[in-house]
Amino acid sequence: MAPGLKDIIESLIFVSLEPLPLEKIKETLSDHPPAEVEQALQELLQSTVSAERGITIIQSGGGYVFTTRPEFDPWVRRFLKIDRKSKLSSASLETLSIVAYHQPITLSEISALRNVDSSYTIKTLLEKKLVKITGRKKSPGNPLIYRTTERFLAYFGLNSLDELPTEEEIAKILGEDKTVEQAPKP
Amino acid sequence: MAPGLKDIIESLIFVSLEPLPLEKIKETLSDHPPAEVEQALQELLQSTVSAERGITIIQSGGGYVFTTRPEFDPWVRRFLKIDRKSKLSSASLETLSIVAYHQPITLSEISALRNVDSSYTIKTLLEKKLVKITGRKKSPGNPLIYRTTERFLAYFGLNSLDELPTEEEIAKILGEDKTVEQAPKP
Amino acid sequence: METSESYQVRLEVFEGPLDLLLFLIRKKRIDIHNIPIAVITREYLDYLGREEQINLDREAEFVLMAALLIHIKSQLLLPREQPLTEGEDPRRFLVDQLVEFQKIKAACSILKEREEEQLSLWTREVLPPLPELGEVDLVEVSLFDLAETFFVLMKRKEAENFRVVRGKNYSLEEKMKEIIATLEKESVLDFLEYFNRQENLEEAIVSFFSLLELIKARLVMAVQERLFQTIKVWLRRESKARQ
Repeated sequence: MAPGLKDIIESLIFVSLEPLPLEKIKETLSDHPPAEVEQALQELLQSTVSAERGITIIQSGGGYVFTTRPEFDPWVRRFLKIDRKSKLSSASLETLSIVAYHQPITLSEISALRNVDSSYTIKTLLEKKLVKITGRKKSPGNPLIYRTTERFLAYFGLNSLDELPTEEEIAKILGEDKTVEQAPKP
Repeated sequence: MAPGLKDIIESLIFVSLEPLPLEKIKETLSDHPPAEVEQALQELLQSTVSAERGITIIQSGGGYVFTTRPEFDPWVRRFLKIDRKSKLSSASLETLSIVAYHQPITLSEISALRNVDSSYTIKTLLEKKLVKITGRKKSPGNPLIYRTTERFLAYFGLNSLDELPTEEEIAKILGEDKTVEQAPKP
Repeated sequence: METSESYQVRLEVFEGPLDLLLFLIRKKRIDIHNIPIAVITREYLDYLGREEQINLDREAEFVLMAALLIHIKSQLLLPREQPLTEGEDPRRFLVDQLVEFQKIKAACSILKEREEEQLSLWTREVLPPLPELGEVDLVEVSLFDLAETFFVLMKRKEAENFRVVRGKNYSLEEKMKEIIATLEKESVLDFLEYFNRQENLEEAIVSFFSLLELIKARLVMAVQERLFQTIKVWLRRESKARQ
């Protein structure tokens, strides 16, 4: 492996504000064999994670990005004078999951699944760039269709839509609910 | 020294929007004796510098800040260029939207609409194959006329230009909030 | 209409009718595939009466669901010659909807945990100044600064007493394109150095006016790190000039 390749990759990940995909690293380091780049990246990740320092590199949103380690959250918040990062409202989360699992989807389909008019929520999600309009459906009225964005993935620390909770995970949660509820039965 | 103090400081320097002055570190870590904080900072600096990795901490502008090591500048620059190239600038997006909605259109018509000479942005869009030249206008000077491409449609998930969002649709998505906000105004 | 306040303040209320129905089904330990419509309708209407538990912005939707429940109940009460087959069950549509919604809610609870984890990780909001590319404390220069620099330069050029080559026409438009192309390639251009590269005075003057045009059109930005230092020219990232 070329000396310093690992360090070059570290500097690239550092200057990228968004998660840096492997492809872009390879493109930038096109004068090195892709396999070498990949190996250097792996070494970098290993050494960064095992160093257990204040900052680390995580894989999220289909790329690599520097973040602080979770245990330092209280100090970071104290320093930035931020009480709490605002979370998505349950309406937003619900709408977002529907888009994630049913994409491409139209607004009226979302509203039908929730049984609730979702135009305001979808607007909020558009503004947060967690969903995007990607075209129109071939159906009467040609309604706009929505999909989740890269930012959506990064927001939940997912690398692709394949990493969304699976049927089994969902079934497990539903099953647990049942056992809890059935517990008091004689 | 409290364990992890060094790592806490590292995370603070990392998230700080500006070079982080020692005073501010002490302020955030006020439950630790200032001398300990200073010692931890020194240790952090030493270990970061001696690690000779891709990123390092320097003292600049009255505080401490993470930067990439200067010897990686050539790669960082190469990366930033690639990164920038793959994104549409807001100027390009503006020009593209004008072509999309006003096609067929000439360069001088675009420039007139944007109040800006758009020859450079149209060139970028031609390179990205999002617009194409489709002939000349039968008017003085016979200027070239531009249209969007098939790739443009694919990029935005459209089947035809008729499917571009209409003014009313955009107003409906984005405007509703405005009326709510403007309502209380005198 | 959902409003941001309504769901921030009332986190524990039922966002929509399906929320409430699911809650009742669980509370009563009802099999979602075989809902006793009469019981659930009564419970539902009960909750609707206690307004504080529902999101009032959604009142119409809650009422609509009540109407649907009553309609289903009436259908089930209709005397029939033959028992209903599964496909004809008037509850079918509602059950399908509830089953799907229940899955979404479960997925939400998993995503909520992931959100929590991610929120404790902090990334940077801005890039630190990058070496060389860094725009630390740059000041935008006025046309006056630019002109002053230019004339100082011209004097120097004259002193060099170089031969003026005639015969080539330098157009403003070509020059503007050339400057932009150079900036595209090199990202930053040193004003003095660029002028020194020009073949002759005429070309230098055309270059100067091209630069003025580009600045006027807000396509490029001229900056000076400190007064009386060389001026650097950058492409404006967002070259728009809105009125």
